Amino acid sequence: MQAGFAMLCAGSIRSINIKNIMLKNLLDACGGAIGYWSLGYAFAYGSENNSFIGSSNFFLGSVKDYTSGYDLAFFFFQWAFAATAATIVAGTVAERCKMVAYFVYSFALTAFIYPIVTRAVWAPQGWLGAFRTNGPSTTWCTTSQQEMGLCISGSFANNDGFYPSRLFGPGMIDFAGSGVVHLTGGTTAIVAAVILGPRIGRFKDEHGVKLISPNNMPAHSVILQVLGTFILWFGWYGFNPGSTLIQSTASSSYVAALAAVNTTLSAASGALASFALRWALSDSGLLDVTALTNGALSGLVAITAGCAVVWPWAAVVIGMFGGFLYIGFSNLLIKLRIDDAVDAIPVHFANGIWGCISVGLFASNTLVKKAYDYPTNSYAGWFYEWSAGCNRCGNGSLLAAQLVGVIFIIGWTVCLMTPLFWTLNQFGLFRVPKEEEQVGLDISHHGGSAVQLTKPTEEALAAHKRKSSTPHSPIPPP
Amino acid sequence: MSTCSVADQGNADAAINCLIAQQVKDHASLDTFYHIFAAALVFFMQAGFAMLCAGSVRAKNAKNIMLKNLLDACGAALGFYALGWGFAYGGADADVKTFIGDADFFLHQNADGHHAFFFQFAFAATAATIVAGTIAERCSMIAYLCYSTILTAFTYPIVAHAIWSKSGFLSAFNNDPIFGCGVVDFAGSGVVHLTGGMSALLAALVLGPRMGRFYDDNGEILNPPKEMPGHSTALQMLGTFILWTGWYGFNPGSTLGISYDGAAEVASLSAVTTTIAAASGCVTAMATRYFASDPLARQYDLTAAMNGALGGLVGITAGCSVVQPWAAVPIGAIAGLVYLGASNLLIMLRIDDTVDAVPVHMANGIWGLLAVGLFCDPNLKSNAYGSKHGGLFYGEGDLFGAQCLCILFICGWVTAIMGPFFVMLRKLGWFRVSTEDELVGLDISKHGGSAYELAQSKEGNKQAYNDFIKTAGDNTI
Amino acid sequence: MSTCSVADQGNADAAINCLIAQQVKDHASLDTFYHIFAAALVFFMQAGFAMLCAGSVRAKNAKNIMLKNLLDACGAALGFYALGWGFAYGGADADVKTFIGDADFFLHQNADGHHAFFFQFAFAATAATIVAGTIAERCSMIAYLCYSTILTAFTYPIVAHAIWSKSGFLSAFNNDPIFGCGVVDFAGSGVVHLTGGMSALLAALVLGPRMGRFYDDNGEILNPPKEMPGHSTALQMLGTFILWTGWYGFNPGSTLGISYDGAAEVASLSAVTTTIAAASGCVTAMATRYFASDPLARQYDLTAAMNGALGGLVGITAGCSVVQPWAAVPIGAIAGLVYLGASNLLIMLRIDDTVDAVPVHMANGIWGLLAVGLFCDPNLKSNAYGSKHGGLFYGEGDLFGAQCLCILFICGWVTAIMGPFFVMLRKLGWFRVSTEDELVGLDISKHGGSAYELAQSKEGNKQAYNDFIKTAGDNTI
Repeated sequence: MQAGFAMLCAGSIRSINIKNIMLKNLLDACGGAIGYWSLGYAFAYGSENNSFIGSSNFFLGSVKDYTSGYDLAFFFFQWAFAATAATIVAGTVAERCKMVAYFVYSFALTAFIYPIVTRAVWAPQGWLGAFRTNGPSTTWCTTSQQEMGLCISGSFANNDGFYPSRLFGPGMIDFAGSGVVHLTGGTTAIVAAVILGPRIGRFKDEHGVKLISPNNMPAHSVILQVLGTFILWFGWYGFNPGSTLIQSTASSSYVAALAAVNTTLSAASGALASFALRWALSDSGLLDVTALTNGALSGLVAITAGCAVVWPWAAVVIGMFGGFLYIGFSNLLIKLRIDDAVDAIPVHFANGIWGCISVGLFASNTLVKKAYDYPTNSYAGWFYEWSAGCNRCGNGSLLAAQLVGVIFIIGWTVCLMTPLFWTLNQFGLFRVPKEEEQVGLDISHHGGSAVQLTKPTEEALAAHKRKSSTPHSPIPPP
Repeated sequence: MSTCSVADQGNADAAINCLIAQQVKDHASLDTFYHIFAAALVFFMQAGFAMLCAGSVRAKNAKNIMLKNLLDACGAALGFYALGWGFAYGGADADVKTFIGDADFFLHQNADGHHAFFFQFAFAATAATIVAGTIAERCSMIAYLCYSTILTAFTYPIVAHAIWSKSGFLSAFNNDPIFGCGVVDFAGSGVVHLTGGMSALLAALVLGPRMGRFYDDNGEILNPPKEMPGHSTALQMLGTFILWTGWYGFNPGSTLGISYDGAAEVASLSAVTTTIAAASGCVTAMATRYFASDPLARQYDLTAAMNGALGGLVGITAGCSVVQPWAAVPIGAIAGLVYLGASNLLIMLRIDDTVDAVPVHMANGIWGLLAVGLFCDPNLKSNAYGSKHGGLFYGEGDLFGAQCLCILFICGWVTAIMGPFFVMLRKLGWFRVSTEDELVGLDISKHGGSAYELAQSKEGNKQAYNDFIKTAGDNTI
Repeated sequence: MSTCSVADQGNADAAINCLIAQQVKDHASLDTFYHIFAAALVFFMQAGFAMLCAGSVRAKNAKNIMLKNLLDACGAALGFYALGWGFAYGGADADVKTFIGDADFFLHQNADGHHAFFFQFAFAATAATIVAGTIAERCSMIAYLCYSTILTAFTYPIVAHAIWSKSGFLSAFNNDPIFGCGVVDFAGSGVVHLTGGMSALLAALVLGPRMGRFYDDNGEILNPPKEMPGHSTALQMLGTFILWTGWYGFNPGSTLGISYDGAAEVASLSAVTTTIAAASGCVTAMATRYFASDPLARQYDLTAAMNGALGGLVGITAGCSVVQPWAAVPIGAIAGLVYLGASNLLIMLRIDDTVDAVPVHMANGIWGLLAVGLFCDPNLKSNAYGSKHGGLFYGEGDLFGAQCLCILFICGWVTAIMGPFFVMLRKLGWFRVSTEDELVGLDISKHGGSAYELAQSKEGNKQAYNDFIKTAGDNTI
């Protein structure tokens, strides 16, 4: 997927900054590997019984004997996710962010901020997630809450396999990371975009006067965008079905297959929905490729949280709404004059939120049981509770857990990223000087333009023609 | 994960039965994994087709073709989910023969077969996308949407049902297969490529050539026809390699599992024959084109090499699991020649195929089916299909007959459905973009601008550059 | 699928034996699947090399280099199928030592090992393709075809035989390995990359630099040499990422199976060390280049970053399964420095390497083999190879000796075969294209036109555009 992001970003920006954006993409894969290996993995999955942060296995230190390779494979898989979260931001701040700021932020993200989110949602010790198994099993509900079905008391729950310490009973379900990966990355992107400000000439003209209609800065290669989209879509089949983590029980293979189907359907409906909406909204019947590619990505992000716990029909609905949401949020950003070079915020931030919430609405109790081994007739999405499809669903408890998760992720990321970016900005380390921005970062930082289409010289053509001039020579005229 | 133990189960027999049950589950898991892996690779072929098409069209239509490629993946997903899967595989039963499936629409009853749906969807999307290249640069978007929905939701599923469903009347999986052997189309030379290629041919016939390709402005025949080379060979090459890689999901993946007896051998053999046929096709097509070119200015033709490799891949798709590795060499080599011949034939007939999809997919789809009837090794067929039938070269004719029947059926069925449909589109005036749009290029007329924005304002940029040079001395970081 | 049960088999013992037999088959299935999966990823590296090379050459030679990339995949498939596989792995026997395999040509006897062939073919194709980049923009097609056939059909198989076959005289899989430990080249820093890189160096030496690179028109030495930057950084970056992805088939896949005891751990460790080494190589190379550049105009050099990552990947390839994750950091970091050093050295020696393949593959191939001799952890070697031997840092010297011997053997063997061969090609005048062809670019002289057709006829287009604007009011869809 790194290749996908690199191509998508490269295709979406102006041709004067291609080298720069691609270098950033390569570097965050590298920085992510080192940051996550040295610190991040330990913070996220260290074995202590601390629900907020782990503190062991730095530098993979405790897997020396390799009696089980699963640890290492797990690290490898998690690294790929961390790098994805980091790379989301690259597109948004493209064409104007300094390299050093990029280093600092991507290390901070993979080494600390992202791991804390992962621990909360995905680690067995985490306080937020559905995997929590070894937290304190105290009964923290009041009797009246129990009667209302908002939570389940300890003794009753343990017999039935419930884990009362999970948040509101079900815990937050984020199967492959709409929240953990995309919302974290998307929130970082929005903070960065606000502090960094728009590109020169995007919303204001040379004299600082607001432009009535913002200046479009068109993508330099739609082909690279589409290539990037297809590679990302392909990579998502590792992202979503792969998140079953162990492909060896009958239900996990079922879950993986379902995840693959839902991923496909949601991407397709997201793409068509946003494409159709953009077409309907435009005066001239514009058939916009970017709406189609970003719509597909929106559908993918939106289904990421719920791919294992919703039925295919719900995937179509989720994707479609994701596509609409993308168009709406993209227009909103322009209204607010927040400049997002590749529309990463509508795709990852808005649909990250939607993905988390959609689980709270559409999750089926049957599938939650299969994917998370909850007891039969347990928690389900709000629509299922509403239709009384299960007899002990927790009155919106899953939806509530999802909302808490969304708020936590946004809050945590904003709280840490804002001071970081603000400090960078104060010290002048965040944004490149005006001259460099206007000339393009490829010339100012990377020794020349990324594309060199110089033709052979006239003399060379003439010499060649002399040599091979024959009656039927297929040489085109110079 | 296993919880079987003598202590838990009480006695040894019970533990053994528990282990056996676990093993069955393990097989299901492994097969599902294999399906997902193969389907993801096949899906990746969409990226390959997109790059190949993008590189093969002129720069002014690049956005348009990319849009079509992405749209048909989306359309195929929804169409195949809603109807196609049900028509193709719904209610399959090896004891009866039906023309069309009639159950499991919207994946309604499909509690355990999501992986199979996912794999088949990737195939349906491939069939749909083949046409995009042929009619590039002149087909309207609305016609494209209509056609790709019809193809994935109805035309293709009927073909898949006939040949791959247990209830299909040509199927080798039926209990009473046709001619006693049924049709051998392992990974879909016929089902996928011939169906897609035949549709492409019909579309090209009805749609007519691009302006200026065979006729000049006054309608006079151009001799020779005007070449309209693609705008980026790098993208074509990337597409070719992605397709080749994806084919390792397409062919070996068509064992539909890896755990049952013999599946692993069949899958390995498929991978090897696939490789060899592609290589032979590439070398043959390039060498033939080289020696056929003007002796004074011999040209190594990249397009021939790439399409030769793809032709070889299409040609081996039907037989990859039932022919010996040596047979992959002639199959691939002839596929390369078939591609060249068909490509020249199309030009002679003045049928305009922008990316040569008809020679690659249709002509070689036919050749692939025939090749099985010639080269099929009875022992290998027994491994892959459970019953022995050989090709003509092994002295048996039944299979060859079944393959010919299959070709006739696919061509006939696709023509019967898609032919009138395309003619109708044309009568309605929906099929082709306006002359002005075509000349200026679809990117500008339909998509708000060119696919590339390489030309910066020269003046502005020069000014910015000079400013930059002036201040560059003070720069750090 | 399983047919074992206590009832069917009559008694518990029979049922257990049946289960065990089934389990063996299951393992074979799983391993086959793993092979196919890894080989498909490795094959995908062909696309990576094609894109990297295409982006690194000047636009006027893009078609040429990509055709070479496609052809060597095809040549490798046919050459390795016909001869190479037999020379490398035919008739392997751990009790004897032979110099060359002598069985199983044309996959003759290879009834059950098709997956192994498929995997090894992908490796051979990689070795062949390394050279394409170095000699780009000036090597003739015929020379390229000859050389890539020789390399995959003979030179490379002998190296693979020596180090990876059970009968190889350097092999760690022989029952009486050299120095008691044999050479540890897990996934081929030596076998694949050093072989390819050494061939590239020899070819570059014999072929000479591109015109105008080190000497001006009058044969005077240029100082500094003329930079000939690649024409598309986007393609280079795409290639780099595809290669990195493919490496996850290359390194973890070299366990050659996932079901046997310890294979899963070894494969996981390989994936982790691969990642860390690539990242370290990239960061080190870029940072060093940055701090070595003119302080007033510091440049972040993309090429250094990309080749640093590739250098790190090559460097870890030999030892990915036998070093601790921490050791991957110095291995990768030093690989980044080795790349920079070798690249500068080549320029000083006026050896022209278009895509820096020699520093990346040859220099780091050597470093990869040496690194195993330094950092090899005895316990991890025991996991991967079944016997304990440590590197110098663990106080043992045998392995280091074996690694040095291996380097000498590969360099010597490749030089002995390829050196005279290249000199002969040069004497025959077949090696290099004519001066005119080189100057005008090979795309126009050999391939009928440029790889890109972005410039439309301005006049015609403007006319069409005006027409379009006039009628645009009437447009629908």
